[in-house]
Amino acid sequence: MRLTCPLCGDRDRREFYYYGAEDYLHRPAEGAPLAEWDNYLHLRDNPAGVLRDLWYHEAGCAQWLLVTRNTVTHEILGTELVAERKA
Amino acid sequence: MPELIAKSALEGRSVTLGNVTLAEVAVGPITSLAVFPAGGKAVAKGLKVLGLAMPEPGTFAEKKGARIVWTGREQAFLMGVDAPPLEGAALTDQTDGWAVLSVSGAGMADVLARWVPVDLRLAAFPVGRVMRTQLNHMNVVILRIGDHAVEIMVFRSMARTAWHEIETAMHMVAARAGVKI
Amino acid sequence: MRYSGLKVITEGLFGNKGWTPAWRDPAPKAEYDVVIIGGGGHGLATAYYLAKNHGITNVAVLEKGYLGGGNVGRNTTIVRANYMIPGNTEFYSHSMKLWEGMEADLNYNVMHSQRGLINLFHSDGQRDYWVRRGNAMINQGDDAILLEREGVREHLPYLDFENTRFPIYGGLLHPRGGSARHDAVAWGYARGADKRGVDLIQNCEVTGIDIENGVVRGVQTTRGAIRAKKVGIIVAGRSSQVAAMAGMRLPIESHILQAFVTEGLKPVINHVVSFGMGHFYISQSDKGGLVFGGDLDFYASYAARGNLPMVEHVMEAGMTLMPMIGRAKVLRSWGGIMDMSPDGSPVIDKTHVEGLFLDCGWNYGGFKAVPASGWCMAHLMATGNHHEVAAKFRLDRFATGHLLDEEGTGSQHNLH
Amino acid sequence: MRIDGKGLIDRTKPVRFRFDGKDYAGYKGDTLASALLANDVRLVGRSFKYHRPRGVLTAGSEEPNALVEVVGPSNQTPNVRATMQEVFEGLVAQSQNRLGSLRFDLLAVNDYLSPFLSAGFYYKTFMWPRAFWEGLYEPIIRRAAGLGSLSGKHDEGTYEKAFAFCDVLVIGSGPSGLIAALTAGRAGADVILCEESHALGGRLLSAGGTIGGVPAGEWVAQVVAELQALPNVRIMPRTTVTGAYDHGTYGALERVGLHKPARPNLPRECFWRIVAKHAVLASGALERPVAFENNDRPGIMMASAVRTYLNRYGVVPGKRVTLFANTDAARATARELMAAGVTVAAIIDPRPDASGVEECPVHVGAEVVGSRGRLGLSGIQVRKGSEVFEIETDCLAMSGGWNPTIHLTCHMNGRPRWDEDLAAFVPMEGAVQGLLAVGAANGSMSTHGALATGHAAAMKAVEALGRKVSVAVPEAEDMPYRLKALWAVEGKGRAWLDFANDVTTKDVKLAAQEGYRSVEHMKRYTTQGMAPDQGKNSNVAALAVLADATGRGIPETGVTTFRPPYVPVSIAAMGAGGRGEGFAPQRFLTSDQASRDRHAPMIEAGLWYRPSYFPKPGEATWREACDREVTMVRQAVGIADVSTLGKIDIQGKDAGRFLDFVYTNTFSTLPVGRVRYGLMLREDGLVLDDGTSARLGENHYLMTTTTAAAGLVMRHLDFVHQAFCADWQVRFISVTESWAQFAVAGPKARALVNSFLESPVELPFMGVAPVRIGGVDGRLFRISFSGEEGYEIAVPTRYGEALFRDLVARAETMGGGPYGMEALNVLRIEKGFITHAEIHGRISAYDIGMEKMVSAKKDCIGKAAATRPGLWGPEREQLVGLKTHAPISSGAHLFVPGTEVHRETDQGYVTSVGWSPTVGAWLGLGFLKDGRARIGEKVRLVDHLRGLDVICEVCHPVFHDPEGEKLRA
Repeated sequence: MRLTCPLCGDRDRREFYYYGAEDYLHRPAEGAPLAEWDNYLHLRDNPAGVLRDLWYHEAGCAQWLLVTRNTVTHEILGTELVAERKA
Repeated sequence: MPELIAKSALEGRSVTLGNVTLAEVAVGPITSLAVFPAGGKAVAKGLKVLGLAMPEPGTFAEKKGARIVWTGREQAFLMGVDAPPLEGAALTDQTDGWAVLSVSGAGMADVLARWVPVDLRLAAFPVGRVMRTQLNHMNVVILRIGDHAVEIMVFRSMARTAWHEIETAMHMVAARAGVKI
Repeated sequence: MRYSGLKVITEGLFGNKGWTPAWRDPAPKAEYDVVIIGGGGHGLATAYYLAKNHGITNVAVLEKGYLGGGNVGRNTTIVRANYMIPGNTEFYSHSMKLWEGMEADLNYNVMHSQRGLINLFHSDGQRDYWVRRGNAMINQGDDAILLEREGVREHLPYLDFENTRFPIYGGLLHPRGGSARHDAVAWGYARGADKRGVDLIQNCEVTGIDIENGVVRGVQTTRGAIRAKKVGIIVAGRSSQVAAMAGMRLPIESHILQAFVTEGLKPVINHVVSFGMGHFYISQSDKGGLVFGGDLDFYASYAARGNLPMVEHVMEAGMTLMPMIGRAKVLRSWGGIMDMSPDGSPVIDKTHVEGLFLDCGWNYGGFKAVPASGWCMAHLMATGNHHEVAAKFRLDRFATGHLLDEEGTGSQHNLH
Repeated sequence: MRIDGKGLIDRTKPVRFRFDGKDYAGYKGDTLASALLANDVRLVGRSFKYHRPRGVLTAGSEEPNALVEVVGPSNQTPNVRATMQEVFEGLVAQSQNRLGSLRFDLLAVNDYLSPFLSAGFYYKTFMWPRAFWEGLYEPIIRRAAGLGSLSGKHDEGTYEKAFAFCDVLVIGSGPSGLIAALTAGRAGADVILCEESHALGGRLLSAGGTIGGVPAGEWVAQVVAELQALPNVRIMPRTTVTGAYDHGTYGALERVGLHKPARPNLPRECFWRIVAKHAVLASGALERPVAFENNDRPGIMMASAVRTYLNRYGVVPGKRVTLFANTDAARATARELMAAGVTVAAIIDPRPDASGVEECPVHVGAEVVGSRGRLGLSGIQVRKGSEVFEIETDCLAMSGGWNPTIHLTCHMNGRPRWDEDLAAFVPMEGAVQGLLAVGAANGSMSTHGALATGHAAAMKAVEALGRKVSVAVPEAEDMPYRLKALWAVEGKGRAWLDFANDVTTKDVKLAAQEGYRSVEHMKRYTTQGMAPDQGKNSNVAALAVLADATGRGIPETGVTTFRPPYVPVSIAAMGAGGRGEGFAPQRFLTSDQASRDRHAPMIEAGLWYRPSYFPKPGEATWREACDREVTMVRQAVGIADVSTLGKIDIQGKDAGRFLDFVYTNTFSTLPVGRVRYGLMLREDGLVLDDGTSARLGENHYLMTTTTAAAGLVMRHLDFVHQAFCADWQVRFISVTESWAQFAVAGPKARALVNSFLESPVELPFMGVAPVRIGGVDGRLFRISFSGEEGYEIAVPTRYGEALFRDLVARAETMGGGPYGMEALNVLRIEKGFITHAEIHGRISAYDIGMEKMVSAKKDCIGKAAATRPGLWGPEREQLVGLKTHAPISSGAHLFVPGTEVHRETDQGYVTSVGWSPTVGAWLGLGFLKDGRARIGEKVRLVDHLRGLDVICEVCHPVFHDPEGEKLRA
């Protein structure tokens, strides 16, 4: 499996650490009810299909990537830097 | 008053096997420049005295013994010279954090292909390019300094392992050279 | 038909003509008391115990592929009861007891073999952890023996005690741990359930769950609508998709776990051995293949196949721990889809929909749990009450913080 | 028997080798199989279950029968395909899976018991009495099962792994592969051409014919010469592509040194990870056997294998050969044998409309229905219409048609397509992104078809790469491929499908009869296709038999999944580099040699090596050294290397704000020159790590992490920064490796420190200051992990060793010295300081009594989730100290004295213990339900594993200097 790091280019999966779905980017505001935190930390759509998820280029540039990919075919549809993400 | 003797990680050793040479090299001071948001202009100004600029991702540049190496998003290592006074960036001394190994010779790419999971063909990784990647299970910075030469920066504490891995690969590549297909 | 050695001989003498199908191939009825979605190990065991323990036999198991085609047929077959945290210990202890009576109960030889499991440790800190765990096992009534380095050497002389990167300090021996023939477990439960009247319906995919006013009414399938008073979702890696049909978002992320088997070899490994520095566990099957595995591929996936980095990591771990296996050749690798939960422990619970039940979150420890999971899920579906050994497997425990985190790795799904 | 004038072996280079203790001669270029056949050795193995005599079936890696052990000077390799093992001078091989000799295998009794050993018999018996399974039945089954043997000795062989990258990967070097490589190579693309065999040419080496008007062998030589001359083409012989993985990654196994005597540093095998933009699958096709009664005797072989042995090795496996085949192509084998002067007794062709004209008897519309010969074929029974007759023969060449070698196209879950004309599965196009199957692998069976499709696929790749080339497709044979599907001949006896696992047509039918009708059920119930050949020779036929038995067509019956690897790969090859210390990098402290000089046992701490203790003459146990070192620190001064702690340099106007966000407590208010203890949570509210952070300047902090969590914390900080506050004015970088840092602890610490500073400093407790030591800039922290007055002194790493030696020497003049991990651990337990033994991932701030450190004034990572009700209250186990006078242990559990010991009464557990020479008691830290409310009570500590049962006093966790007077002195 290979991922294209926006900074480093095409790299082997072994250079990356995987965190989980992009849900982790949508941190509830301070004081949000616990149900929102449950949603944030635990509950997942877990699609069999297109998923946006978080990968860390640990052996490379130490950037977190937001990857759009298909969990059934493993097709990679796009990668962007978390720090410079659009949405 | 103690007398503090400086020691490099591998005490400058070197070895040649077949057509590949492995050596620990001294590269002088290393300073990390991490540009703050909106700090780019000030950094550019500060680097101008050295005739250098922040490098594009995956590249390095050299000028009069000073080398500036891209190492990450909005980050570079200034090597070989002390950092000039600089606004707009966090400067952190990294001199002691790294051991630098030079691997050179016609079989260099064959040796590194035993451990490095990236495309080292000259067209994909030409002279003047740098990458952060792995050497077996160690994180490294690799600079392409010649068609058949690289410098590999590895965490100092792991220098012995890095040396061992590369030397082992050199032995295996050399043993193969005697193999007829 | 009752299986026995005598039966094998008499059938053999008459050309094996008399063997009858292990289960029927019924068409789905319009209505059942209970519909189980998922014909894997847990689903089949649930159906079996609904019939056997609770007399509920008007049951259908709906399987979109073939029976036992999920993780029960693609795992490393390890059976153990070596948990540490209350909530888990009693459950796996119960499961072990069911394993120990399984062959007699099912009249099917699942080749459960208590050859002993040794979990190795490689530092003082790891020893302390395993001692805590071993004591928890004994407090639960199960067995554990602490082996120091020389004790490990007596059991496993072929390990690399001299050269390895992380020296072997010792191990925790769980004598009742072992392995079983995975397919046979699914088939044994299937045959037992079928015999008691359960309809096992293969090639029948559930496409919708019918809910009226918060009460489950049945399911839609590729073979038509089926009404049901109660529905159990027991679909492991597919839990999120099926639960979504009932409007639920689960605390589950699906991941790939690979496993490996070598060509057949004469016996060399008699235990189940688990490495403590990096995931690697191995045993030898009765056919002679070394069966081993490691960690997840670590990225969410439904592909049921893996990639090389984890393959290589597992092999490297094998080589540092027991280099005598170097010349064994890997014959086949495969991947299963694991329903990873945020604390590494499962869910056996009711849902917000009346009559709809959920059994999921087995991470990659579902095989050994098959009997107790079936037992407890059947209990819950039949009585409406949580079985005492599965009382803590609640769906809301992540929200409330009543966690069962054996590994202490936190809420990140893939770290368990 | 060797035939003069045939074959590609080098007859000038004879080679001696040994099989089952007997010496034989072969030639360079022989495989073990060809050399044994040349020596008329037909019996080479025993089957898996019935221990039937078996001979060579094929000439390739798909061989199911001729599996042997190759015995080297130091170790042996089981399950080696004799058809792939090249002979070399001194090769020693032996047969396997036998009890007694190969000719008189005692386990052959199983063959007579076969009626009782039908598919799945073991699921139905051996259940009573229960203890007999593990005690009796299973050991017998295990001993009988298995194939070859591992020696049980460490594999000391050399193995390697490597990466390669290319534009076009060509898999296979038959006609389609060669033309594909030539096309892409001439276009200037970077090409890797992998060939499983040692010689390039594929089927062209085994067959005659012409290409472009020249003999096929000559064409191969020309193309290979051109490819070798192209700098952009890398030819990899002896390399099998074993797996297709995501995004153009392929696994490949190269047999580097297996065809010659072992040589130092020469790898036996290399496992390649090849990344290709495009791939051409030119893997050819595998000929399939026909199931008939007793079709497994030595001497019954694949027709193509007989042809290969003749043309490539100059060997005929018999004196009177017969052919049983359902295609025209297979006839070539018979014709070439006759041309070489070998007697062909008959051709049996089941197709009623096949040609009856050959230079030997032809039985059209006939079938082979049986065979005889105990250890080797001596005759066959042929049925034509209602007539059955015998033919004497010692070699039957059979062919049931061909199966395209599509395995790699299925490795990513691609399902193959059934082709009715070929009666075979062909690849689904696009099953593996970037890979095109060509030639026979894609069902183009003629040489012309192979060349044309190989060329076309390469052209596609060339165009996609933006290159141009013109290569003409040479003329070649373009015979249509006609066959009548024939899977199994009707008959009563046992007809083998899976030779390797002893699965017969009866087994498959029995599976169907018993309801195991899904192809996966049939496979798993009968073990069909699960042997070393993974069903390469038998899966399709077994499927056809199952389809027939269940009244379905083959496409509806489905197909089992091909999974990697294509051929078995040794664990040592895929695990190359992992042996011994290679499994993980080793990290060494600058003080490493100095510690070893003092005979300190070095222990692993994560990847680091740290000294356990520093033994003195006369000390018999580690405890004596540890007690001495603890007392030394408490009474004088001790030195410890603490460089392994993670160090992160954090700068910027928002640095304080950032720390406030990642720590529970506040750092933005920390004065410059001061240090503060910080607690870090995971977002789920449980403790991630702890450590101190120092404020070095207005916008400059230095964070320390524990050794264990250094990498974890860095990743966490990167995430928090990049995900939530990328626009803040903060930057950070690890400086763990940049500084060597030493703890100086004890009542004499200050005197020692001031003895080497250029100008002595007076630091308050939790202070930090820049210092100069011997002309070097360093940092001095006044912090303590021992409870004594303590300093940590940091210098650039290059000076670490010198400073450590100097500090130890100074300490020794003051009654002190170095101390190791054991003493460090006792010191911190005495002081109630926690480590990851306590903060083990299930622990909240509340559990360790630090809930007040979670600032109410600000948000921080983990703050919200930490408020979940399950993480609070008297049911939680809380950190306490334990004290007693008998030895205690970590991992023990805690109970109320006088109560029964079981899960329900469990009150907690112990995380750290040590004998405290300071307190004069055994001390422990542990977690106890509602522990803070129970201080002063007694608990019963039980460690079943070590046989301990001790009453302890529950204490506040800080035993030593609870007021902190020594720290602040």
